[in-house]
Amino acid sequence: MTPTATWYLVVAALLFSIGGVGMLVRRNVIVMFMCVELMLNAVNLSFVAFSTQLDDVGGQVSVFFVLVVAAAEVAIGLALIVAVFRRRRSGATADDIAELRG
Amino acid sequence: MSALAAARITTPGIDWLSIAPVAILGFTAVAIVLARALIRKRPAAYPVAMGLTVLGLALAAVALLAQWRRFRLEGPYQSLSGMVAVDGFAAFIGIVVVFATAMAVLLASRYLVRERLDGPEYLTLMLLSSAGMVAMASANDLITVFVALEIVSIPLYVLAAFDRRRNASLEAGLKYFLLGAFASAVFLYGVALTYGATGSTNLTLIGRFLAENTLLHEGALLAGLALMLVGLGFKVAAAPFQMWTPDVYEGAPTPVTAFMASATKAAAFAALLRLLYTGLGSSSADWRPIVWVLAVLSLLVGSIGAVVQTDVKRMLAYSSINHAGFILIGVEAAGDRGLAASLTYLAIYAFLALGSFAIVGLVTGRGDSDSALSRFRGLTQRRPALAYAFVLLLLAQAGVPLTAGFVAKFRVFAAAVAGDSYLLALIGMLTAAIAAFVYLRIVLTMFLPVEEGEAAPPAPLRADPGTSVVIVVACALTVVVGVAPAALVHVAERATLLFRG
Amino acid sequence: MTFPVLTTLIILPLAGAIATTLVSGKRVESVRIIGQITALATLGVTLWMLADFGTGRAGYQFLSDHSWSSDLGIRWIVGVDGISLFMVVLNAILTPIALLASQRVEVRAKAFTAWILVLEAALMGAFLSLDLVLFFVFFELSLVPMYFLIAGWGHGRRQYAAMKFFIYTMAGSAFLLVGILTVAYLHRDATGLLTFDIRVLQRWAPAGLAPATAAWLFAAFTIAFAVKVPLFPLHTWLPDAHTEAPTAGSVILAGLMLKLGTYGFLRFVLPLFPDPTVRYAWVLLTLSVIGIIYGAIVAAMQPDLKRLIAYSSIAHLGFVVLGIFALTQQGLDGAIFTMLSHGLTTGVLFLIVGFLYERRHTRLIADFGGLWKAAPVMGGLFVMTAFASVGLPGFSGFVGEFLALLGAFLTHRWFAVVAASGVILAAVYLLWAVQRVFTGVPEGENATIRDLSVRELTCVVPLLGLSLFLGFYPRPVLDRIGPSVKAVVTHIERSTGYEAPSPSAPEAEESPAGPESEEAE
Amino acid sequence: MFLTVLFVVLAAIALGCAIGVVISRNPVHSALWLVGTLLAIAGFFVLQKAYLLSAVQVIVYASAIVVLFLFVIMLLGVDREESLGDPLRIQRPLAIGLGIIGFVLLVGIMGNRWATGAETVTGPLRGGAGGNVEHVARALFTTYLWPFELTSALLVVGVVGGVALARRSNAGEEEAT
Amino acid sequence: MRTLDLIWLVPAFPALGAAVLLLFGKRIGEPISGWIATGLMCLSFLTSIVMAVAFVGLPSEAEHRHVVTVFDWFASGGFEVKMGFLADPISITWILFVTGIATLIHLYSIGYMHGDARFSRFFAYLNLFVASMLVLVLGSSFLVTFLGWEGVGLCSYLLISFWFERNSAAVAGKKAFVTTRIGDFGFMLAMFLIFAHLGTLDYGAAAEGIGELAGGTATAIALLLFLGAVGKSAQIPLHFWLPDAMEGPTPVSALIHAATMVTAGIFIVARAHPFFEASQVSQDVVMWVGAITALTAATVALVQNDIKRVLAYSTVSQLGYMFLALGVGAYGAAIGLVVAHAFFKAALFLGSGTVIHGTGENQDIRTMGGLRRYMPLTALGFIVAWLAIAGMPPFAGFWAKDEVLAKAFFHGDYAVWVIGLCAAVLTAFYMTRETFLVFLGNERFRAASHGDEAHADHGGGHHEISTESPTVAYPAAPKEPWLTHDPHEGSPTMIAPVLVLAFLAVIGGLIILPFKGIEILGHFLEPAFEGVKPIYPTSFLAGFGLSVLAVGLAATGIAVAVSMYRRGLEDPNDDPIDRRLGALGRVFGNAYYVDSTIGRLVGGPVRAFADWTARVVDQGIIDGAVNGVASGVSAIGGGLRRLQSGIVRQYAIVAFAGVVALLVYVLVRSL
Repeated sequence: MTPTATWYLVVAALLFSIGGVGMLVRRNVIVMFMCVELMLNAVNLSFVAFSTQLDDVGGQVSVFFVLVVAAAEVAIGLALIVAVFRRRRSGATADDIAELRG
Repeated sequence: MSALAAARITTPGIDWLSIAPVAILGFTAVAIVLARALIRKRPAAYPVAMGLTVLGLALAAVALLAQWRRFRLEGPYQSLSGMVAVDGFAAFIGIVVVFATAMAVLLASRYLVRERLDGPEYLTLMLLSSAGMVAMASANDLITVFVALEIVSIPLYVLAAFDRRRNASLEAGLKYFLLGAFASAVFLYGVALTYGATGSTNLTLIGRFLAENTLLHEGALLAGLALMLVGLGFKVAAAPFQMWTPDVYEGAPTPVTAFMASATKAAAFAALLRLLYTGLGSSSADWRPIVWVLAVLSLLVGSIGAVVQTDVKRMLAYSSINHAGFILIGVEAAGDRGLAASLTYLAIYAFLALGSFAIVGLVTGRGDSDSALSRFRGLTQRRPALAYAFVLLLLAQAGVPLTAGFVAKFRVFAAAVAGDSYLLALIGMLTAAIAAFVYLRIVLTMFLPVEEGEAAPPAPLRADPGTSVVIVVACALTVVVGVAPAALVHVAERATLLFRG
Repeated sequence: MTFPVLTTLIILPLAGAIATTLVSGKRVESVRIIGQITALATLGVTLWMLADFGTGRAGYQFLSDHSWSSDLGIRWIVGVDGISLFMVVLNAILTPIALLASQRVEVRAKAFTAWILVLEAALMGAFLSLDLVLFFVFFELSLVPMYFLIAGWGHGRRQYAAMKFFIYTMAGSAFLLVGILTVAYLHRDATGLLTFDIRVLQRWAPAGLAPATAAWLFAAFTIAFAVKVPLFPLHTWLPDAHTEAPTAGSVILAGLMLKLGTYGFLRFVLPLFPDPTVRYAWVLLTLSVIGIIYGAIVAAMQPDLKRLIAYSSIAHLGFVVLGIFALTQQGLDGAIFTMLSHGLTTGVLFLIVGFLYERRHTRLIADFGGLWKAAPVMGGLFVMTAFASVGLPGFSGFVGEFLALLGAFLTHRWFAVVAASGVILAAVYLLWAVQRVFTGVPEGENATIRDLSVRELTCVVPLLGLSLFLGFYPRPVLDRIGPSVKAVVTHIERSTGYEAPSPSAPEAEESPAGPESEEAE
Repeated sequence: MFLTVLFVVLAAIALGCAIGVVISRNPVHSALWLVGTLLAIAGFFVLQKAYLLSAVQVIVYASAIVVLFLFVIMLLGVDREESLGDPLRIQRPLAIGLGIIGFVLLVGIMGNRWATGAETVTGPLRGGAGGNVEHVARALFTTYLWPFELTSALLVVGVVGGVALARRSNAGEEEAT
Repeated sequence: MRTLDLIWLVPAFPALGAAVLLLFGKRIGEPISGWIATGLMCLSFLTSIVMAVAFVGLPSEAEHRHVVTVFDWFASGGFEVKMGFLADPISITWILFVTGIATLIHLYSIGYMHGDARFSRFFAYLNLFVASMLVLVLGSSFLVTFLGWEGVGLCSYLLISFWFERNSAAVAGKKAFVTTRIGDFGFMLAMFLIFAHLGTLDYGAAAEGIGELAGGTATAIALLLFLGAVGKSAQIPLHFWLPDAMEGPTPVSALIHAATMVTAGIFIVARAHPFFEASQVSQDVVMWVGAITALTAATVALVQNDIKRVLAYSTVSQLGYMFLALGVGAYGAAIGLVVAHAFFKAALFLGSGTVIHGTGENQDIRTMGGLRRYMPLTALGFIVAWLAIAGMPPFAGFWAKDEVLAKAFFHGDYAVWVIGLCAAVLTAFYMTRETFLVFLGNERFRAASHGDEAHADHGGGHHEISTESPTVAYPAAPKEPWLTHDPHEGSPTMIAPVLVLAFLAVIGGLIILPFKGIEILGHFLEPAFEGVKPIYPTSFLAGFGLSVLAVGLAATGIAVAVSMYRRGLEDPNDDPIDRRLGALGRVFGNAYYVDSTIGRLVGGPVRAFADWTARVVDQGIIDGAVNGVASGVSAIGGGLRRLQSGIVRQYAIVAFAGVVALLVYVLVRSL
């Protein structure tokens, strides 16, 4: 019994779900963002699994782009978080950023 | 490999024209960064950046027109190993995007100075975002779409938060970012599943694969499709992925909001349309119900949600959701007619939104913080021209005949009916009536005189040249397209014909 | 090419409206003069058209047909026939009168004048369009000026009323647009030609549409027009809109805009969907009869004079719908005639109420009393108009209502019987109103009220005179309506198994021993 | 068999650490858990012979990105522990419920037929000349040239955006100087 | 061109007068406008005579009907109506007495309306009224008749509420119009039926087609037309407007009651008699309604104290006779009574008008008495008319009424005949009562104390404003007499018409003598009622016996009344008849409570229902539903707004839920 692509994909799906749930239940913005990274990693895992299964290089190349995008996103995202929270009391959560509503 | 080989044979190296618009915009952005770095005197940097921006946009427009000319003669084609589709659709959306960008830049021209924001960086980000949009319109590969989507989105996160002195702006940026990242991840997962289901990320190849093979188990494909729709639905502000829209539209600097409503919507819809029509055209029976539901939800949420709002920017945000629903009606029609209808709608909504937000920006005034409905009270008396321009744009958004808005809606409904989606068209019309309530509420407020003894709302700003141009152009287009829709409709029709060739 | 007289009728008021906006807002007099000249010029062109109109011909006249947007299949087709002719004429007559009656509008007189002219243009367009989309364009467009007239120059709860008016009718027309598109695209699917030309579609639709489809489309069109008419129970926007509208707005709203609904039935519903029309006529007849009785009952209890007249409009329009769905020559003739006549008489009623409001700043019946003594001319004219509105022979109202009832009686006897009792009720509520407002001894402000001025008389007298003239000599109108109506009836007969009764041949049938015999005994 | 065991172990690490990310009350701990997941995924890559990606994963993700995270956490001092309860009462059960349903749905939809696509559309992964690196590189610079070029724009965005956001001084103050 | 082609001139003259006076009346002013109206009326009368002569002069073999088409009125499909006038015996008879009496009433009005603020307007209305009536009788089709029919209704409204400052007058006018409108409803339906079955509304053409009608249809048409007639002619159950119509100026009462409006019902039944002939049921209905009305109205008249009200109920009663005759099929007798009644009732009304005028607007007979000394000529006219209406030979009333009763008897309708006789007795009684209380007996009109002269001025515009309903409650004590000077006789223009009419009431009988060979009217009318089975007395003796019986009974009625009112009233508050009748008197006095019941119904449940419809149904339910939709939308909007909490995680969960929902769809789809 060797792990087939499906195994990886199921793990990826689970990882994606965990990331998604984490995004919904956490209030710390940085942790929420980490959860997004979890989701992206689940995607990467899926890409690679598909790539192996289909014997196609496209999947692996895609992972590169995901990585690059993730890096850019992290850079901007964290900059944004810094900009937002710099002036707030420490311990402010995502729920506190709710002036715009209704 | 064969595609690449073919490309090498017909045009050795890279077909520069196909990527010229994106390249021009991107290089302009880089040029601004360089200029910013090289010019010592800070105040001088802004005019230079502005000049470069205008130049870049003009060149991009020229390049897009050149594209248009070329494939009108030679037919649509693909380049860069099938990553870029050079066709009427891309050029049409590209022109809309460049136009919207130019307008948004005009809106911002004075705004940046007024709000003492960093002009060159703002312009750089806007140009980059715009470049991403143009790339997205012509992207023929899901990975390219994804990358372009991020090029579009990431600058927008920053732009939304650009006015860092205002918490609202920062909050808008953060919210947009968090939800955007979330949506991107979902979209990407959809791409991955689609890749697994079809073996490729290239839309043409996906389409070919699906046309040639009958999938016994299309679950993966459908799941991928659904997740991609979520991601793009988020970008176009379709319900139930619209939640960010009112907050972000309200909090972001008004020119950015205008840009998001007009250009981003167009680009995201371009990606959505190309995905659905090129890649999954053959399985329209699968995605039409999804789009149907998204359309209905957007229509309802957009119109009903706006009813209880008291802030004009929020109202327009909800109306933007409503408009997304209308465009989705065209998408749902699944055919050339639907495509043309969506394109027409996007083009028309672009200038309606730009004009509307331009006016809101003036009324909101310095600081860009308070766009409450009460500020519009008595505007017809204080600033009749401004008020009547807004009336025109609002009526157009409501779909009153002889304005561009009617043409847009008519086109979409015609497509829906031609595609037998009668109920959808009907729901659309009914929500248009609800939405009309919202627009008319604004109109009424403007007509409501300020009672004596009552504190008059702060006076709107004097219209600067840039904003004036935007308003005048928007109003002119509203009337011209409304009265003589033939030209625009015809071009959209042509763009559709030049879609797959 | 001949002179495009109908296009001129649409463009001319629009041009006038633009011209007024170019004048400085402070020069109110010039604005008024420009507005009035435009309206009169339009009237002139209309009368010229009327004189040139070929009596006895059924088809469209003065046609002009140009492509507007070929990709969308929309064409600029305008033409006039007996069905639309008098609506156009009425529009041309009421607009200058509405302007004249609004001389006292001082606030933003420029915009007011412009909106009235835009309204005239839109209504002209709606009545003249032979392209479904073009019709829809004008149908919807007419909402805008009316909306602004109500919201800008209305009374009391004008914002609410204007909004209700706009949204309600817009929701109604949602069905219309979808219906229009469906017909056109089904036609395209069947023939390959995308067109909204009513002349083409009405040749195809009766046989080309599947029965169920036709029924749905019939429903869609009907809802839209029923809101506009308005038919019970879709009527509640009307009293609010009327009550809060400025006088000119009320006059045009009642005189013309409501007629868009009934006109829509005549022009589009009957020719396009003859089969469902015949099959479901009873639904509309029922609603119209309810409207007649209900409108009258509710009108009687209104404390506000303008509201009372508004409800009376519901009753009158009920007669129109009754006549239309009688599907007989007499019924349709009567319906069209009533459309014209209601425009004249209700116009006068609204005008006089408006003049009253200008004097007393109230419309509540309870605030008035004895005005006939204080202002004999006004009182006399109002009473006279009330009788015209009640449907007294000798006034135009009678001709229309009688024919409508007669037509309905021929095909749907019991509907007509019930509807005819509306004639009694009309007398009750109008005369009761007259009693409370005009009779008795005037007290307080009522005693010193001014009688009608020459300007006001100029507004009122032509309409009433016309009503009287047409009451005694309706032939000129009926002769022009007749052929077109006949064509419609024949069209329905040809497309369905329906046969309009021709009562000249005595028929032997079961004897209807009416319930009236009980009354007589 | 060895591969299976390895897979199970890596899966356990990846998922366990992922759960750790979600449930750690301290963001620093979350970041450390994240590293665990990232490394496990790098392991998965190795298992599937995606050696280049595995290396990139470790370098870019596990080191650069996580360090960035930690840096920001420290900078902002948001390393305070989150309270246990959720002020939005239905949020947590709903989220978990939706997450589970979502996962079940995904698995239910795909079953064991996830990859139904055509094989080797872009290019082969195995065989041919060169190893994994060459295959990937070749695809990257031919087929995926355009998105590759586009990423440059992304990087510019990252730079400009970062600068625009993070610069402490405002434009207004600049004008003053 | 034949003379009869000019018959349209008959209504044209008064119509012209109406138009001129309406437009320029104010400028022309008193008294010229009155003279213009009277002159034109007189012209119309003269034209009528010319027409009558021309008509009689028609060769005997010629058809006795002549239609003049003025213009085409209606044309819609197969429905065509011409504005045409029909000259035939019926219409000629009518126009003669209508124009004649109207001329006299016009003349009278010049004096009566002297000083009224709206003098010219009054004459305009009068002219219009007569013109409408003439159109009604001359119309060549049902629809033209209907035009006049409604015109009469309009004018009755205008004239009854002429003094609209008085609320009671305004209410009475409205009541008259609305009530008769109920009849018009029947008329309209009848026209629809006729057109639906015969394809025409022309009298001639319709009459020809009657044979083909099913019996039921003919009955329906006849009964619907009769409903119209009941409304116009104030028969039970639509009689209650007529007594209230007394609110109008007295000449109007004379005009409405005597000559015009109320006879319209008789006219239409006579005109449409083929329909009635075709349906026995309808004839019976007509007969019984007439008989019952004749009796009940007479009982009500017994105890009325208003000089005009007595006459009003008497009119209703007399009209009942006429319908009785029509129902029996004695059209000639009915028309004879119409003519005779026109003369004496006009005389009575004008006389009473003079009395009212001369006693300072007093209308209560209990506070009159002995007036013959002050207004002898009027008294003479009134007394002659009284004898006529009471059925004393040889006055016109006798001949006419006797003829009606005889026809009923010989037709075999004995029950009806008995009712008629009873009514005759009562008529004799109450008319005698009125005459004695007004002109004979003691003087009761003088004010107890001097000083209050306010009421004694002349002319219009001084009428009291009262808000009470015109219906007079019974029993009600008379107002204190207020006259401080002697009553005076009317002006010559007022006296002359009364005397002329009285004279006509005397000699009018000549044209309706029931003797073979000299029954002028009957003979004249014959061609119009071709095909109607004539009713002949079984023997001369039987006829004579009946007449004797009738006269005897009438004389008894007179005698009883004389015995009661010989000396007038000792105390105005104590009328012997009230004492004798007791509770019955209250029933009579309140007109069987019909009016008050209807009033209470309309004021109570009907109004409550209408109010409920307007408030609850319309505003509450229907408009409530509309506003409910609006507030429903707002409520949903509010819900969306709450959902839009500003918290990112919540936004994300909505999106996530969307994702899950889509996956559900995918699962279902891919199964």
